[in-house]
Amino acid sequence: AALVNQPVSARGGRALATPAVRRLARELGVDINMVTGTGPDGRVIADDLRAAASQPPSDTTIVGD
Amino acid sequence: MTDGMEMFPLIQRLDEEGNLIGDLGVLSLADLKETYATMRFLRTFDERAWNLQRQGVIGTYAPFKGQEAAQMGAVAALEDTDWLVPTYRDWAASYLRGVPLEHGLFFSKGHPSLGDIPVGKRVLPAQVVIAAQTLHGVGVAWATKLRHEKVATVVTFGDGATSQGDFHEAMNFASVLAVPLIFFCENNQWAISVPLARQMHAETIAQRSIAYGIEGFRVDGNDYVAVANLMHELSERVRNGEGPFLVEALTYRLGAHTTADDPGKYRAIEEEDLWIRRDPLVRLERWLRAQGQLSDEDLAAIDADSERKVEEIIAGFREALDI
Amino acid sequence: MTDGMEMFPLIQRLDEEGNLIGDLGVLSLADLKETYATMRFLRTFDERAWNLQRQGVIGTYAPFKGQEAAQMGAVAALEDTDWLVPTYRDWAASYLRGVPLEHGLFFSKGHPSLGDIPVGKRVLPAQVVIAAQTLHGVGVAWATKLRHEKVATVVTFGDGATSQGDFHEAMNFASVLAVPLIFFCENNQWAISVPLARQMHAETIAQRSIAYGIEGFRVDGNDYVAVANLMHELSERVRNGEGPFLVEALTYRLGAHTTADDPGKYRAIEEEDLWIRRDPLVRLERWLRAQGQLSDEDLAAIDADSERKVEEIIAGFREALDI
Amino acid sequence: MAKLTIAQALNQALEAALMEDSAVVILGEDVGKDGGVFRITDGLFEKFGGDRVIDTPLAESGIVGTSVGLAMAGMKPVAEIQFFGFIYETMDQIASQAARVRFRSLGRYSAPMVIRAPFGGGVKAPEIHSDSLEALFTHTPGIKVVVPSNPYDAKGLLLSAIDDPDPVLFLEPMRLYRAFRDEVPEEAYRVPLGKASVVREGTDVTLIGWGPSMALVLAAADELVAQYDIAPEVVDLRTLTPLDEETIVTSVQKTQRAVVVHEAVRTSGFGGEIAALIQEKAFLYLEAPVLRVTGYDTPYPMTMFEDLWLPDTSQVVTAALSSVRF
Amino acid sequence: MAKLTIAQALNQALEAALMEDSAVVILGEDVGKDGGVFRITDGLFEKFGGDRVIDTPLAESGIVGTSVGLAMAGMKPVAEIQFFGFIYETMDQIASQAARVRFRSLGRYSAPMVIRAPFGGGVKAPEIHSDSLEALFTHTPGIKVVVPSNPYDAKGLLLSAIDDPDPVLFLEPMRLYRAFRDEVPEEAYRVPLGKASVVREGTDVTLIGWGPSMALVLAAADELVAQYDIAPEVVDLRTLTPLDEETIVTSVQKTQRAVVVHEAVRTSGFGGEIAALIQEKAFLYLEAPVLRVTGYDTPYPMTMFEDLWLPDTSQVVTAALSSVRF
Ligand SMILES: Cc1ncc(C[n+]2csc(CCOP(=O)(O)OP(=O)(O)O)c2C)c(N)n1
Ligand SMILES: Cc1ncc(C[n+]2csc(CCOP(=O)(O)OP(=O)(O)O)c2C)c(N)n1
Ligand SMILES: [Mg+2]
Ligand SMILES: [Mg+2]
Ligand SMILES: [Mg+2]
Repeated sequence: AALVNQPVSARGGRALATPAVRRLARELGVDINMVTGTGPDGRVIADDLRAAASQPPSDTTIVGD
Repeated sequence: MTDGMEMFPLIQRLDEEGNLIGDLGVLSLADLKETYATMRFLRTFDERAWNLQRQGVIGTYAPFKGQEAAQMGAVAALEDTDWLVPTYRDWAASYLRGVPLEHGLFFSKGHPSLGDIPVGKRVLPAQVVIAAQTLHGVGVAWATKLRHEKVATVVTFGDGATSQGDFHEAMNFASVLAVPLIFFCENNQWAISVPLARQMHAETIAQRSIAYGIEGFRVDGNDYVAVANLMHELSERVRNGEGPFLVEALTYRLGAHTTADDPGKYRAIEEEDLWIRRDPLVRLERWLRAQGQLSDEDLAAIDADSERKVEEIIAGFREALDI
Repeated sequence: MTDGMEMFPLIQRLDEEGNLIGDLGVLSLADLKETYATMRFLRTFDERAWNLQRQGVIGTYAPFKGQEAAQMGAVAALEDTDWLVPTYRDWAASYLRGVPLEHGLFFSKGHPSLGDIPVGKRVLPAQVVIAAQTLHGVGVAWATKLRHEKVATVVTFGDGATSQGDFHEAMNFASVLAVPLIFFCENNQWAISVPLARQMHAETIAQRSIAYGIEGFRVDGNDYVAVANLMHELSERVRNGEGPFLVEALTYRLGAHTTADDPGKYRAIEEEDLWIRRDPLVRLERWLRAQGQLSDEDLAAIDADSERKVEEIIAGFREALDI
Repeated sequence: MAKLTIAQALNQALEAALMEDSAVVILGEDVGKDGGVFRITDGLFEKFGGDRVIDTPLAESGIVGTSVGLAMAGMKPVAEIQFFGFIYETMDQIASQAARVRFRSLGRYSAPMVIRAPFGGGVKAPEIHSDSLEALFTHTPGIKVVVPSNPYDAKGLLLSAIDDPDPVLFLEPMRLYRAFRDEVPEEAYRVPLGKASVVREGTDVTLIGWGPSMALVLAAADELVAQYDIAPEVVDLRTLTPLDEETIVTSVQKTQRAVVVHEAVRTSGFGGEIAALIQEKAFLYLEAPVLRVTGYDTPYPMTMFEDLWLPDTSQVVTAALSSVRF
Repeated sequence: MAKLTIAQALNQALEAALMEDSAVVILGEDVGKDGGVFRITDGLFEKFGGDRVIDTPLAESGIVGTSVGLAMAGMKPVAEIQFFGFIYETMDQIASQAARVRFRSLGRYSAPMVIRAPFGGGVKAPEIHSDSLEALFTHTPGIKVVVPSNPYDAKGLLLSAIDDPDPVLFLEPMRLYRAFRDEVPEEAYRVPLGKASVVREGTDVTLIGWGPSMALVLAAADELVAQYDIAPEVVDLRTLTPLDEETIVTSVQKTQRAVVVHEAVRTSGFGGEIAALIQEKAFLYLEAPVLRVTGYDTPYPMTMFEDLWLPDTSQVVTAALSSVRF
């Protein structure tokens, strides 16, 4: 099971994103709900994911696999 | 096998030479003078509409030329409280029931006002789906019966319509429910390119009444005197609860099916000629002239009046549509 | 208005007392002995199917009890190359054309094998949609005509079916196209709870033939001798290009509409009693006895044989379905 | 309050309508003396007589077509089509006629009529009797499509349908006619058309159904809660057209996942419309594709095999799980 | 190669079919002497006679129902319904009869028949004549739905439809009958059913249409390239059922965006099915919701206003832009 810390995205824990971006999040191993969106209306966009992925993982987040 | 022609002899009162067979019945000479003027006006309108289409002013138009007596006779006996349930070629009949003739032009123009029946007039909008309105006629008549109103309903349709399942279901429902309805078939002998003999094997449409245990009648549809008298009798009878009835009015579509159609492809010029001689207008004119009731001057006056009224209608139509 | 009863007098050859009116026609005494045995077997099957439903072995079953003579007569004259286009109650007719009686049980069980007509048998699967098959009958007959085959097609349907638009369209197409088809109506006088008098206003179904300019016949449908002879004559005539024809076989549904139905809600016991006396089986039995051709022992043998055959069918059915 | 089946609730609604308004008439095959093959009109012929409750000849186009005429002339016909599968016979009179009366006449005429039909499978009926054809009518502008799934809604929706000034197709899940009872008020209350009902609130996935499929949806919801600790939100559409888009979209924005369930064959079923709508209106919220649990793309099978063909609770559970685990 | 209109290509196909197989017959209203109201059967009555090219009485259920009988008895009827709007009259004979023959008889019988019907708007025809009702039949298992959009496909698809051992509904875009010409081989070639055609390759958005809507889709594609530097991929479905899912899904996986265009009213149109399918099968590829450009949810208007009602090129361009810019 995945252990997740408090989400930080625009709307109470669940990201706004297109399905294609959600796929990228999976590919990058990023929890999309932990990413702050910078797209229209706070939407998570691909660049947000890439930025998040290039950051060292926070010690409170473990993405299960 | 039954001989439909024998069982349902053609009812005629004014033959194609303009001779009266018997008397005028419920009609008067004055009625017929007025009828003639109206018929001439309707003919003028119909021919003018045809030309408007040829000039590109309106779209597909379905002319009623040749069927004026049938349509006028169909509604001749109706009161204000009676209903008419018409098909798409019945501009003449609808006009006499209070629907402006412009509606025929609206139809050809694809303008929604076509359906805007004047308030208080008991007419349904023109039906495009062949025979669908026959069932509506049954329903309307049934409603009046359920409310104990003493009114008659007339539903009109073509010969081709009698092939549809809905026609059969309507005849059957009407007869089982004994509704105050007259089924009025304008048998103009063609359904677009299909002649009656390929439409049905029976000799007459009137004999279809037998299948429903109701009375049927075959009347010369180009003889206004005959049609109007028959409809007077039958509408009175349906108001008294004796309906339904089936009337076959034998007539002919003198023009094309619509302005999109070329009858030259499928019917013989000799047949058309035969029916030009049976024109409902001509026999009325002959008779009125023979009675000394129609002079060349009268005719010129009627024509001038018709032209004027038609011009008015077209002007109003053009104004309404801004064309 | 036309008196349908007068125009189409009931054709009868063996009355309900078992008296022969005239002669056997194309049938022989041997034929009738065999017919009687078959009819008794069919009756046994039908009653047994009813009981199977009551025991919960099968689902909704539509019994043909009382209509055996009509169904057997309908197909009595058919050759191997002729076609039968049946409705959902015609297990007896279909059986005689080569469809196993099990199919009636498959139907009630909702088993697809119901539609699996044996190869080489010219029968269509039982039709559920009222009157839809009348048009298929026209198409089948038309196909045989287009290929210049000398075959007859029989399409069967109930009295209620004559109210449907498709029936009308079928009669009209058939007559216009002059196809080799016999419309065979099993007028059992009820369409579920609706009696014929509320189904139509005409006195007879036969008179509907007039609407299509074809010949119609009204025959005692509980009189096998009359039905079989009529069908011999007519199928020969259609093979010779004289069709189509309409046959009204006057009969009665002795049982319920289906096992889901309770006729007690809508029809009088007196009427049922009247028709129990007109049972097609009884009159054949009376006549055969009167001819000295049916003893109590014969009857016992027929019954035993019927029982055995029905048991076999049910065993096969249970095996096929593993129940 | 009395506990009634759907069948009884419908019977009450029809009785109330006949009492309230003399323009209401009931017509159809076997609706009179017999009280209808499902007994929905039971007793009404006896109470109101043959002028109000009419056995017609066996012709569906005739039933609907005369109803159109009755309605245009001021009556309020409630027509019964014995089984929904026979609705095909009436398509012209419904779609080209009833549904267009107001439009065709610029509002001069209207067709206040109801067409009732039992539908759906699971009762071992013969061929053609069990088909779910609602999508043919959700594609027909001018007619409303209403589908109750329980006794309370059945009564209230039917009364609203009869009140409606335009034609309403009222589809009755025959498998549920006598499947269970609910409390149904005695009086002639209305349930508004065009409003879906959120019958269970939840956060993890939205389950959408109508009529007969609600039985599966509700059972699946119970199972998801009990066995998988998943909190489904359950929406009963009740009216298919006009559709309550807001309730659907709001729910999916919350749960981010949706499963639509219907018995009709999959391709071009109303589930496709719902899925299309959700992906359009709640696109950025979706965590998983909208899934459909439906009948197969074959004719409705012979009933010996209908249980294999019909969608069942386990399929709904599976779809909800794949949605949640997507 | 001769340049032919769709009307001429269809006429050639029918002539070839009548020549190839004596089981083929053509029937319908005015198809004989008159050559059909759109002249698609022109000259065939004269060439093949009244036993092969038959004017029927005016009854659509009759036309289709007798065709079912003809087909079950070994003929290959090609029935014409004068305008698609009148197909309602035939729904039972199509959906409950033709489409179920093989299923009902466990393959003992089949119904190799074609029902041709002109459809779509834009020709100023009276009420009911212009309706696009293909979605009623994509929801009908057992019948194939084929819709050509150009002369080449028209001829090849019609010949394949006539070859098919099961019923095929063949819809002809009447606005395109004589709108343009294309090269059409003389011989009786076939275009396979069930295969969509990628008529233009692109990378930015997939535009999906069929029949009459292809005219808009192609014009919109030109505009997108010329004015917006967008490279649309254009898919002409050609056959709606069985649907070529693979071509659609592959294309959308590449472009990640899709717009579906049809004339039929929006709710429950076939566009909903396509959108539902794409979001299900290509969910994780989608960069934007699948958009639909369709007719409005009203009856087809009186023709004075049909141009306002019908979807047009600019709506397709706008939808494609909102998809790309989403
Ligand atoms: C159900 C239906 N099928 C086909 C048509 C196309 N159509 C329009 S008029 C017509 C012929 C009608 O013939 P008839 O009933 O004799 O009327 P007429 O045109 O002669 O007045 C046909 C086939 C239609 N409008 N409706
Ligand atoms: C089109 C259609 N409508 C309704 C039904 C339901 N139904 C089944 S049998 C039946 C009565 C049929 O009466 P009839 O034609 O006289 O045949 P019978 O049952 O008496 O043999 C009805 C209404 C149906 N099967 N098909
Ligand atoms: Mg005519
Ligand atoms: Mg019909
Ligand atoms: Mg019966």
